[in-house]
Amino acid sequence: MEYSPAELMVCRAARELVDGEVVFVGIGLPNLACNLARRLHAPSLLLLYESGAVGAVPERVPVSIGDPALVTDSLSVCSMADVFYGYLQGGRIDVGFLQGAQIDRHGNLNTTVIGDYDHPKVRLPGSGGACEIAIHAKRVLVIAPQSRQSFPAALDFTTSPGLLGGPGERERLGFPGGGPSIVVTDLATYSFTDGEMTLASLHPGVTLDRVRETLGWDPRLAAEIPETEPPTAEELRLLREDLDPGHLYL
Amino acid sequence: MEYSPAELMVCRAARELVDGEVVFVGIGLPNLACNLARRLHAPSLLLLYESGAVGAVPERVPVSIGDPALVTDSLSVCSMADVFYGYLQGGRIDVGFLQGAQIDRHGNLNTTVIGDYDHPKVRLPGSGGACEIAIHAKRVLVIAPQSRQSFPAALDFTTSPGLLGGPGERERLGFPGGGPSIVVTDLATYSFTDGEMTLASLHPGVTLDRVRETLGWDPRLAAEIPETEPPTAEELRLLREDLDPGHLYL
Amino acid sequence: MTMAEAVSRFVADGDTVVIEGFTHLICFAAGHEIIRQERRELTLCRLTPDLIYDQMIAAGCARKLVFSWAGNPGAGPLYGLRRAVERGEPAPLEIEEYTHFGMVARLTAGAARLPFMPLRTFTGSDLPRVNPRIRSVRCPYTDEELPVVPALEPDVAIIHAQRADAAGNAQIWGLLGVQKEAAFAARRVIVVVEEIVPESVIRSDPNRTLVPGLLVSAVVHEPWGCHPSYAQGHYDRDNDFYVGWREISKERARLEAYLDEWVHGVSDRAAYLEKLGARREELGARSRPSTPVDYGY
Amino acid sequence: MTMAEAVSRFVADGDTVVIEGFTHLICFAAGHEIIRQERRELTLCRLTPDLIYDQMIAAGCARKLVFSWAGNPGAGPLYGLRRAVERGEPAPLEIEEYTHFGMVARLTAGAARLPFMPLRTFTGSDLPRVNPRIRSVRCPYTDEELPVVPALEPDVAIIHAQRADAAGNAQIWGLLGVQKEAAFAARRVIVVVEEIVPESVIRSDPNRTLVPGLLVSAVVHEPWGCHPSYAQGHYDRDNDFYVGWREISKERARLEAYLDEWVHGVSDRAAYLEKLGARREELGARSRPSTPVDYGY
Repeated sequence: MEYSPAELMVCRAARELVDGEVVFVGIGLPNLACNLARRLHAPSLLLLYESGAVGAVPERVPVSIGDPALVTDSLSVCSMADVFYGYLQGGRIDVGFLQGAQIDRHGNLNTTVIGDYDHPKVRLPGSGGACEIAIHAKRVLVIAPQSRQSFPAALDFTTSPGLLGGPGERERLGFPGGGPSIVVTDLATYSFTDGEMTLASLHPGVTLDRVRETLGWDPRLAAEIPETEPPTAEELRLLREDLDPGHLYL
Repeated sequence: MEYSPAELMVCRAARELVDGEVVFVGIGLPNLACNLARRLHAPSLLLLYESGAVGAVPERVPVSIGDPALVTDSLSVCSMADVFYGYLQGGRIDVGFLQGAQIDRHGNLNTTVIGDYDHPKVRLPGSGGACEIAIHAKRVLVIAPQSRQSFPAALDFTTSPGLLGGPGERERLGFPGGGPSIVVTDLATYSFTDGEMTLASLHPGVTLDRVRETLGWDPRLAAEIPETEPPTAEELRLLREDLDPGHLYL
Repeated sequence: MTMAEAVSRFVADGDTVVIEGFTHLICFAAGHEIIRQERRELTLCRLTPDLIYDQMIAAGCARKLVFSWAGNPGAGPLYGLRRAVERGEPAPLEIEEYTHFGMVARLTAGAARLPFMPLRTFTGSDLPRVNPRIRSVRCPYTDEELPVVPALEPDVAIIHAQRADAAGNAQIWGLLGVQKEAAFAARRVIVVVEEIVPESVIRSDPNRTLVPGLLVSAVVHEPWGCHPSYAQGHYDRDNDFYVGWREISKERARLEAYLDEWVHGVSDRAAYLEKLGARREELGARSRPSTPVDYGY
Repeated sequence: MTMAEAVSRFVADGDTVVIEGFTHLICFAAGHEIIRQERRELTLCRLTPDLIYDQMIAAGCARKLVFSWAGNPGAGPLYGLRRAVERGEPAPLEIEEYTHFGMVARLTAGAARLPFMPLRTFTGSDLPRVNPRIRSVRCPYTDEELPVVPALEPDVAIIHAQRADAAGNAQIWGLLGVQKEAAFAARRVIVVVEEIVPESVIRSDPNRTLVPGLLVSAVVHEPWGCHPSYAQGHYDRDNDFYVGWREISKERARLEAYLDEWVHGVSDRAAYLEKLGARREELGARSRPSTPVDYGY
């Protein structure tokens, strides 16, 4: 069965989620991954949106993190002070999803500026809740399309800390969360060893050379690099028929 | 018309309240004074109870500060964090009422212990919200029966600051509220001049000697000391028929 | 889960325990079960110890009390507590004392997993002199010294609510006290409710959910679990009992006789209610429904 | 009070202004009136500047922006804002940038009249390097350094709510954002509502009151005042408009043409709605009422 890179990314990310976990969900692919996991192996996954909707069961694809469909029939809708002080800093979040305009080999993320902060080439949206998700979620899943621009050797600006300079740094700074555990791109997946992104699987049809050409550094390789398991027919059916029938994100 | 000392105290305190003010109300005589003022010259007085009821309109005499009658038909019922952070520290309270087992000449209050803190003769309830009301309310009305025990030369323990050692001390410590503006006892009323309780009026039938015998220090006297205006027939009717028909407090 | 099972599994000797509720929703059912199971060496925390901690202290459950106002609201002192503090009966009781604002701030810090919270109180009071846990920090913007209190993170919080679903998503209305803060601050949460409702009822008004199920270790269905405290919309406060407590608690022997009869002498809350009898009819609430709101889009 | 009168009386040139609402209840009606009345040199604060601040910045109302996430949610950049930051068009825009948590903490501090709030974020980020207002304090219990942000106390907060009484006691449901904190933090509060209801409706559900009337300077009745944002239970978000904003805002001339037509070209919100026409029927909410609760005793 044919599938798009975005579909593969969503399915791969969904498999990272464990039933019963509490997930801090973003809009777009993370939202699809969470709702896909909920339909399959993780029916008790609890979705918490930055906007304050806890245990949301959206009846339509949410277009924004504050979509009214995330409110109707939620288990709880709380203030943003509760979201950040109570849930996130309170240590209640198992998994956070992050994206980045730039990502470095340690999983640090830039969503603030390209170029100099005071004279930016491109002004990006900024942190939103990303910096605190990066610090507090027990683990962070990163989803991003891969290119030399988006995976440079050095970030123009660190918005949200990943593993910082390498192993032990988060612990030294007393971060409650563990940081990034996996990076899923349109070409490959990466785990982290010795604080550095490590190629863990190649998506079907993707070569190691292609991966090297689209990263700003020569990547560390896992001992074995299997092919990423492609989406199943059931996963694709759910995504296309139920979760994003209007192809808003896929 | 005959009246009791408690009735006089309530009526005298009620006259201190200005229409439209926001009052942090306690149970007992302060509650009666506020509701009496609301029925007469201050219909827009807004009553806020420590328990979180804002704009309460109790249909019965509340027996406790958390009486359910304070909740039903309130304008707002909020958490205690909102009461203390938002309303009190937020500077929204015009008037607070305080009582004390011991009160000194500067209007400092003890509701903690008689005797030594670690080996108390009598263990009293403690501060509750009194200390923060004393610091934050724009002005504080003190109601207490008068005796040598309750108005000593020196407190056994300062629970809630009045004017501390005297003029300028609150300002020096950066207190947002102005402190006690009046003390109403069963014998007299006192205003504050140069940071000290000053006999301002004597209740009908009370002599200056009697006041001196029931204070732990020789009181400062106002230039003129009129008789306290007694309760009107209308005030007494409201108190007896509507506000405390069961004589819970009067 | 039964109250007996919840207390047995989630309240241990030596724990720091919060049974909260400001006048409203004080879970006497839980306090009585803790007495029956003879928990010892507890650190009891509450803004207002109220009759429930007076009983638990008199029963010998407590080693320490953390509080801000220790009286019988509107009806005199708590004699059980006073005997413990003044005379060490039945056992010495260590106390750690704040103001209401201080206790609210301690739980606010605990709920947010912050080590402290700043607040403007205590200045000019003797409380910081007798409680070295009240400290200060210097503001890096205004350079002023601000009082701070340390976080309170109880081992277990017991939160009574009007309704919850089976997973413990609990909705509370009326006085909210520090129920939310206590639940978020605690390591374990026991939710006790007047009514277990279908999840769809909770989901029909998500803003009303004060304690989310993800915090909750146990859900106990215990109607009238607050008597002599009250539950808005269910039953009134038993003010006569509160006023009468003065006489019951004044003498140690009489208080102990009360515990023998009404706590040890009943096996559970159902037996207590049966013993309470017709009093329940007098306390039942008249209906005052809220105007619904609309969550559609 | 009309919106024109409220803005005229309570929003002045040079003010620090908060029009809050996280996706939900963003009061475009107020933003448009501020543009029409040509307020200048405003410091605009919001977690998410959203289209409303993009428009106000493009219209030349702002001197400075304080924010945490500046994008068109789910639909690209805010080009008006980007032109101001990247090229100084129509005027240079100073920015002061936090994270969402940082902005929430700033308003929490402001609401409590605390000079700062501690919070665990920023560490390891470059944000403190470019924003010297992010500082730290040492915890007097754990000795750790904790980041702090300064209080934000706006001159005026504009809060949209579903319903309020004539005195401005405002009830909000659905996403709550930082509406309560912004109202308590501000010196003046304009409450804008879908519906003015009798005081008895507010009093029938007092826990729902998020902004008490005692904070409120003006109450404006402005149905559909949030479009293209939304009001739960009243109308849906106009997602097509948000998506379409990308094309409108991309060129300065086209954005200005939009303002000419839809802001300057209409006298008030009623005229805007008339111009909006049939779109309102598509966005109207289906009913999903809450299960009532009982406040009796």
